[in-house]
Amino acid sequence: MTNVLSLLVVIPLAGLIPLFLFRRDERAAKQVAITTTFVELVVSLWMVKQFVIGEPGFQLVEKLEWLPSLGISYLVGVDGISVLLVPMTTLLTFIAVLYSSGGAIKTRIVEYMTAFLLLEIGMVGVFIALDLFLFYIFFELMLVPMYLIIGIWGGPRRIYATLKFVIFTLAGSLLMLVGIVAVYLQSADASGSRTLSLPDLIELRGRFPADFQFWVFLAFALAFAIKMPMVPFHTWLPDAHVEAPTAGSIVLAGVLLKAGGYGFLRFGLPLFPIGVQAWLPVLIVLSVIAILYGAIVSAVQKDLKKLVAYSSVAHMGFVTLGIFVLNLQGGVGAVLQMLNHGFVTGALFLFVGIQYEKTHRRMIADLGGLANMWPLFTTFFGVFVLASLGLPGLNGFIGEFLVLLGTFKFGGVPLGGLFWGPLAAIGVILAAVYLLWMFQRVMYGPVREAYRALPDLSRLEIACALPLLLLTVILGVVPQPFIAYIEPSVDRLIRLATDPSFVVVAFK
Amino acid sequence: MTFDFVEPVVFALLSIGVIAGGVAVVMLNRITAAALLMAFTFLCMAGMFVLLGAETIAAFQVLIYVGAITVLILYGVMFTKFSDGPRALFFQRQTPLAAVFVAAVAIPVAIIALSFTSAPPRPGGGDLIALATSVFTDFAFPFEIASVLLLAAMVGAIVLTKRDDPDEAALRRRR
Amino acid sequence: MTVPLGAYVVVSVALFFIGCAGVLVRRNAVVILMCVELMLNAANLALVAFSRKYGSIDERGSVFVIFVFVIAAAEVAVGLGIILSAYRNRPVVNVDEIHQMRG
Amino acid sequence: MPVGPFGIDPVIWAPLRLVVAVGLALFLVLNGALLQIYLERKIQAIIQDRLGPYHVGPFGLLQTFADALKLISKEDVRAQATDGWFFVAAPALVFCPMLASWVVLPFAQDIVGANLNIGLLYLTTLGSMTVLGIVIAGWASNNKYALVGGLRSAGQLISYEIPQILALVSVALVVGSLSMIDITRSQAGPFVNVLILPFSFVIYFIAALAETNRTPFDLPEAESELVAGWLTEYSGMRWGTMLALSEYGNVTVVCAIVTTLWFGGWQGPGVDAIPLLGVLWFTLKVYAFILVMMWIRATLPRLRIDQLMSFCWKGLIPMALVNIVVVAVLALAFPTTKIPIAIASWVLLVIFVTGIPVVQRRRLRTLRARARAAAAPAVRAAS
Amino acid sequence: MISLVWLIPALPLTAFLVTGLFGRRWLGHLTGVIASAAVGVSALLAILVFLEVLGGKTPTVVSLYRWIAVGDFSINVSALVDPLSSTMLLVVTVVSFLIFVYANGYMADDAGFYRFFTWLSLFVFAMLILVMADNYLLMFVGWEGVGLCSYLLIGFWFERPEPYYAAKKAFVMNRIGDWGYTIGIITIFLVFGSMNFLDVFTRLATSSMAQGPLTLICLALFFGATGKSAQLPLYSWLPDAMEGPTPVSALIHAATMVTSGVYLVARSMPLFEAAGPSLQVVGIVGAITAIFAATIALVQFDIKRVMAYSTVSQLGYMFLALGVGAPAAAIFHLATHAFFKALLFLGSGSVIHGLGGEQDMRKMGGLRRKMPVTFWTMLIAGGALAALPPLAGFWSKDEILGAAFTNGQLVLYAIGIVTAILTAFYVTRALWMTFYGEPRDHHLYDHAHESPRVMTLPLMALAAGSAVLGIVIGFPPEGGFIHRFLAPVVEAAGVAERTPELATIVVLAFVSMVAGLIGIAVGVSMYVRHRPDPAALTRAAGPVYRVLVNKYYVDELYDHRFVEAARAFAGAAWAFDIHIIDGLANRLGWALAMGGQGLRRAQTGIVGNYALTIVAGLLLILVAYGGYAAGILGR
Repeated sequence: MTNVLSLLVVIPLAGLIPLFLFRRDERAAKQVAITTTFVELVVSLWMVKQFVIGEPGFQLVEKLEWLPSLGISYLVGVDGISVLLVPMTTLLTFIAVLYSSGGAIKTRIVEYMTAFLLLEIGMVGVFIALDLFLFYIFFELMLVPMYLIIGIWGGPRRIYATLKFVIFTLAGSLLMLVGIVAVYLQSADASGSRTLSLPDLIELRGRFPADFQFWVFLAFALAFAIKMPMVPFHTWLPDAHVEAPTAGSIVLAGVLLKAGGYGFLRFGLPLFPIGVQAWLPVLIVLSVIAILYGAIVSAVQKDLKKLVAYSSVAHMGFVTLGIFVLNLQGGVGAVLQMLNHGFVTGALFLFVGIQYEKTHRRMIADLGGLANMWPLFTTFFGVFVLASLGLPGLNGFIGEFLVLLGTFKFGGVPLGGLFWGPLAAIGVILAAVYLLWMFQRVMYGPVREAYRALPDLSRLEIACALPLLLLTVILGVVPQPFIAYIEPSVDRLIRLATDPSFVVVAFK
Repeated sequence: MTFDFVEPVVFALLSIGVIAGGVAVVMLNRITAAALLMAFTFLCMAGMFVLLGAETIAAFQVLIYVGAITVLILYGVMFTKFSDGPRALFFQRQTPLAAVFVAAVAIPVAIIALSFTSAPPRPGGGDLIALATSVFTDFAFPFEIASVLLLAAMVGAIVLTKRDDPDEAALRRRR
Repeated sequence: MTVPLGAYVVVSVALFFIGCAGVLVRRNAVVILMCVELMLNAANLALVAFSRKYGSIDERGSVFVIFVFVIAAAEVAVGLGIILSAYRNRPVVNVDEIHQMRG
Repeated sequence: MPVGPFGIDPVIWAPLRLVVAVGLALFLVLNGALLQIYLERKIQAIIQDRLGPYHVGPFGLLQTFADALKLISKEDVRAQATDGWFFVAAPALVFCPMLASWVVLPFAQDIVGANLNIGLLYLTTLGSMTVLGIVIAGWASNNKYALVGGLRSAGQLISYEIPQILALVSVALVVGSLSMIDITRSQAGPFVNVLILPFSFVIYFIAALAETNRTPFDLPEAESELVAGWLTEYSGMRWGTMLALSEYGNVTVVCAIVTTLWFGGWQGPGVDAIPLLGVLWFTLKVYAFILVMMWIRATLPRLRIDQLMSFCWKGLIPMALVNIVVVAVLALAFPTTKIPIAIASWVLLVIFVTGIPVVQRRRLRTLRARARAAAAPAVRAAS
Repeated sequence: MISLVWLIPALPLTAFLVTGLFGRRWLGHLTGVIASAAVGVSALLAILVFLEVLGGKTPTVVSLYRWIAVGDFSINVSALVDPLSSTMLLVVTVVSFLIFVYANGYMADDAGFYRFFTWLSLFVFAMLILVMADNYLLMFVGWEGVGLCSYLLIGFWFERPEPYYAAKKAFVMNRIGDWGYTIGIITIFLVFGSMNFLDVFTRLATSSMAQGPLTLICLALFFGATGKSAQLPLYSWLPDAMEGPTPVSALIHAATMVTSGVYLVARSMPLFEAAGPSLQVVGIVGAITAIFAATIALVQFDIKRVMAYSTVSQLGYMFLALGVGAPAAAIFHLATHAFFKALLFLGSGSVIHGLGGEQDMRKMGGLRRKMPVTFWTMLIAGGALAALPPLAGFWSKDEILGAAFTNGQLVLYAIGIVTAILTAFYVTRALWMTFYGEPRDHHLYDHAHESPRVMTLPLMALAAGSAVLGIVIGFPPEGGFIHRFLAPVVEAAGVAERTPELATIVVLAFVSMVAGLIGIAVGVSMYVRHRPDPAALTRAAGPVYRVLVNKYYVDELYDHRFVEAARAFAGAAWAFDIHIIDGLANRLGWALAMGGQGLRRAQTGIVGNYALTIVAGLLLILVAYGGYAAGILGR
């Protein structure tokens, strides 16, 4: 069974059919959506099982001529990086749908679930697409349902937020489209035949002159930087998160942001080594700024969701930093950090959402003393907060530590790793500061009468949170199995990025 | 004896008809008259097609323009209580500008047109077969597209003119 | 055949610009529609004439005439539909008075 | 010297043929009109168990001549408010296309105005032009009945053109030509088209009834509702031309088309021997159909306008489309034999004929239900 | 046996899981028993391990599994069992066990009973990881783990604000230290290409390293240590940490966690030896902290705070010892201090418990009749703290001072002596105010009662420890068992302590003893004879006193100046974010909208105009075409 990847794309589509048939019946719609996403999750795990560890190249590749005249093909495959990101996506989507089915969403449930299934297609597609054009399509496909999810089921200022989100992202991705076209035109070989398939382009990248790489990489980088988001393109994120419904925030933070980092790894590094070298200083400085800046700003947030949002700006800063120090530890750390951030921040948003569902307050000042009433909630939430501030033994630490290690190792560029490393490390302290501050003000203190009667976590909510909790601990205690997947591919990417003359045969 | 004089004469008559009809359409204030004269123009045009040996086109011309479009327009005329503004419709603001532009475009084009002096070849046994062949072979796809377009137009027209439910009408009135 | 191609083209040009002038100066929506029809017809004439001259084997030009017919029919149908609904909205057909779409 | 038809030199025959054809056409139309009016009244009278005209001439044969004379001698009345020369032009606009359509109708072997290779198209074209005249008439005679009548008939004609043309096309598909002559020739022998395409024939005939404003589709001049519809303001010879000539002329044309397309035109016993016999056959067939039409008129009641439209758009047009698709597919599938087409067409015909009552009954049931629903509250209030 | 060393942390971990999962619903007060039992068993195991190591076992690495391996960076989860770690294991587990038992009584009627033991077991687990780890990264896990637990336990009573503010303060300050730690270990990896203790030290011994990186490493590590062990400048969280339950203060903030900094430095002694100046820094910081905290302890009235500051100052002693290159002495003092300071805390805990939560010494007095066991045990512990021979504290402290002296650090030595005097004084003061004199608050006094047996038994055990431990493992001075035992580890770098001749030893011992006695004498004279009268003295030394009472205003400095500044800065950053960055984005949109407004005028809505425009366009095209044809416009 080699076309499991296409299966991953098809399943949500197939799920849309019963959803359409049962569009009158909301309970049925919920069940359909849950089943579909669950099947998707199972299939993705099965895909992981088929993956051969230790092979740097793309696996489970499928190629279908799509627009041969334009050298565009339906080309999908996974390597050690995406093979982990895909299950993460499916898991988070499943959890998001599961949670939304619990009454968090009151209106237009069928449309909501439809949007989520479409979103899942887009997200999975982004991680498996190996054709630039295909990638672009999925990249945009992610945008639309999220636009709706925020814009329809969001908070009071949802329109503003969703417009901002869309405009920012669209601006970036259009630049990327320009870049893709440029790559396409540049990829003409002697016989004038052009292609957009990544493996071929990696082999052809010798044809990309320096200045070309400089500009095209900039185009791509802007798209991804906005998606990540890197400072200073991050301002859409807090608004979007604050207004988005809980499940939307989970997926937005958990998966959509990863698309940026993934794009850097998948397309930025291998295709434009020279461009990467050229922009390296900027990107690294921006990353470090993001780490510190995000942390500092989130320290003064009054709104829980905003706080978490800014914190994820900081965390994504670690990702970019790890990517662009261009060494093995940094790269692996970055990928791990993506996974961790997916699980942990997803979980944080989940819990903020649960909390909001119960208390209908999101301002930190209005909250407090929840710990007495909700021991379970406090435990879960606490674990995720700790993971998010990078407590060793939980997953957050592994990624951040590896990134720091890479940063220290990283030489050259303005002041070298021994300057940027400690700076980035300060971010970890700050994380402790603002997260604990938030935690204690929300959880500790005397019980508020208003909240005394509120129930602790329901079964459904536990079911949503438990997998994330387990992953958080497992990733922290035994990360090696995961690293085994990631390392070879990252190694290859790093070599591709650092040595423009290095050529690989893409498929194994 | 030769009948060669026939054709130029016919052509002359037809072109007079066409142009006169056109001018009338533009000038006349009575829209029904305009419509009728438009039909007349179309008929003359059909005649020209026949002269060019394109009977099929001519037939379609009559069928569609005279039989359908003119009637439709008459419908329009009859449904709308037409009051064509002030009598002297030629003295609206942009008329002079329009005149200038039109003249500026028309004259050079006409000059260019006159440069085609050679006569078209004599038609051979009607254009039906050739037309049909090329429509259903090379132009099959545009033809389908055209049919889809027609369908869309039909639906659109129906939707546009359909008497909408009272509350919506009321809503519009409130606006 | 003794009538030169130019003659046909000139006629078509004339008709075209007559229609054009009509579109520009008339205010009655229906009349404007008619003028547009005239212009389309002029185009048809030119097409047929040229196809007769250059494409007499396969009536390439005439094929386009057929498409023009389609366009014309669709245009009239929709145009009248619009005029009628606009008229139902406000009883005027004077296009100068119908400028709700003014920016 | 070369021998053309009837052993006449073609050079002479060419103009002669035109003369003959047009002569015949005028004869058929003008006398036809008179004759048909007479027949109409007489047959209706018989069917309705009356005498009909019998004073003037033997069996009142000269009645219509008398009427014609009256019409001609009548004063030409034009109401004040009528719209200038439209009012005058309208009759011509109705009359000319009718007359023009005779050009392509073959009375007999070689007796035809012009053997256009797009004859059918030409006919439909002219048919469509009639509408213009009627609308103008309705408009010009500044009279609400007339206007409504005109609009009605315009709508009706435009609508019914569609099934009509589709039916014609099916014939063209089978025969493979648009020229009337070819079509007629293709039906040599007993197997006339009606055996192959009965369904398209039925469709065409029904549509033709509507096209010619005959009952049960004579709404535009429905006396009971619209006085005389778009004819209200007309009198004298204008009325004569318009109603008498054009109407009956159209009827004749339609019947001629039916004859030519489905019933082998001029062909009949002995035609090969004496070509002129074709004219006789042709005329006989034509009049047979005219009689059928009169019979229908005498028997069927008039439809309501919405019924008329819905019958066309929901009944005829879909069936015609189905028919044409079926015919086309079969014609492609079996290029050699026509038998499958025939079978399919008969089947369709049966379905259609049996289908109408079913549909009708369903419509009636729904209508009654609606009525009951409407009545119900009142009842409850009463009780 | 050593192969089973992982059982030692495994047991508390299981206890943590069991109590955490089932504690609230089902176990109830069983949680305490379970946890204590688990820790007790691991204490037994620790003893076995210790004995085995004692039996001359070479340092062994018990590897569990591969944790992280990326490229040339590879870390295992494995334990290093050598004298040092086994000693620590012993101390940690034994003291923990006693405190667990004690806590069973102390926390008996607290709502969060199960929570307490859950977290306490987790703490023990983390502490054991810290102690056992064979590489810096795994150690860091324990390091952070204990920090977390101290956070949780300080904030145990989180309904009141003070505890959780203290908790956050503790954690954040630890985090600041950890920053240094992180930098340190990563630099270690960069320099040595590994984080395993043994690899690092062998590489260090074999190859010659540049001075710079080593110094950086050591300073960074030491910075981390100051965070964890409450040295200057990161000490101020420890006193606040007293907001936690007393057993916590005893276990975490006296016996075990706070000493982990000492353990770290001792563990990486070879590095420090190699990087001379950093060792100097350690010594100086230690000494300053010692005297600094001691002076503050002089004037505190909250009994637990007194103990806290004394802890800080004792830790200072330990760092002093490390600084003068006497790690063995440091560990020795660590061990003894673990016992007597834990005892002091538990004692004061039992006092507080007896007085129903009262912590202010000014309200106590004359309690020795009410709670004799507590009194006697605390008296022993106090003696040990005041370094009275033959109690444990005497030997260890004497060794430290001796080492300072013999290594020529005379200044440090002097500071040590002074601190010793101060220590003796404030311990006397504390004990006196608590147990002697007339009861100052009769209401409290009447309700005072001796703690239950479950609490007093641990006290006695600890008292025994604090009494004899020193002489058992620390005699003779400079050559005691502990030295011989630890020597192979801490002197791996080959820098042997110079053992002076007996005369000096005796003299030094005498001096430190005298110091202690002086302190006690002053204390007694002041608080028994009122000569000089404390109150009078306070008035006399007005400003100095105020400075001391206000702890040198350090907290004010940190809490207000630093925190306020940071918050203001963050606020500014946020404003920047909203108004500049986001503002720019919105301005852009606004500008576009305005442009659209402007262009809107072009749309007159009049068809004629549009048509005219089209024709104009036609004209343009024509012109262009004409020009093109005429070749005016280039082709």
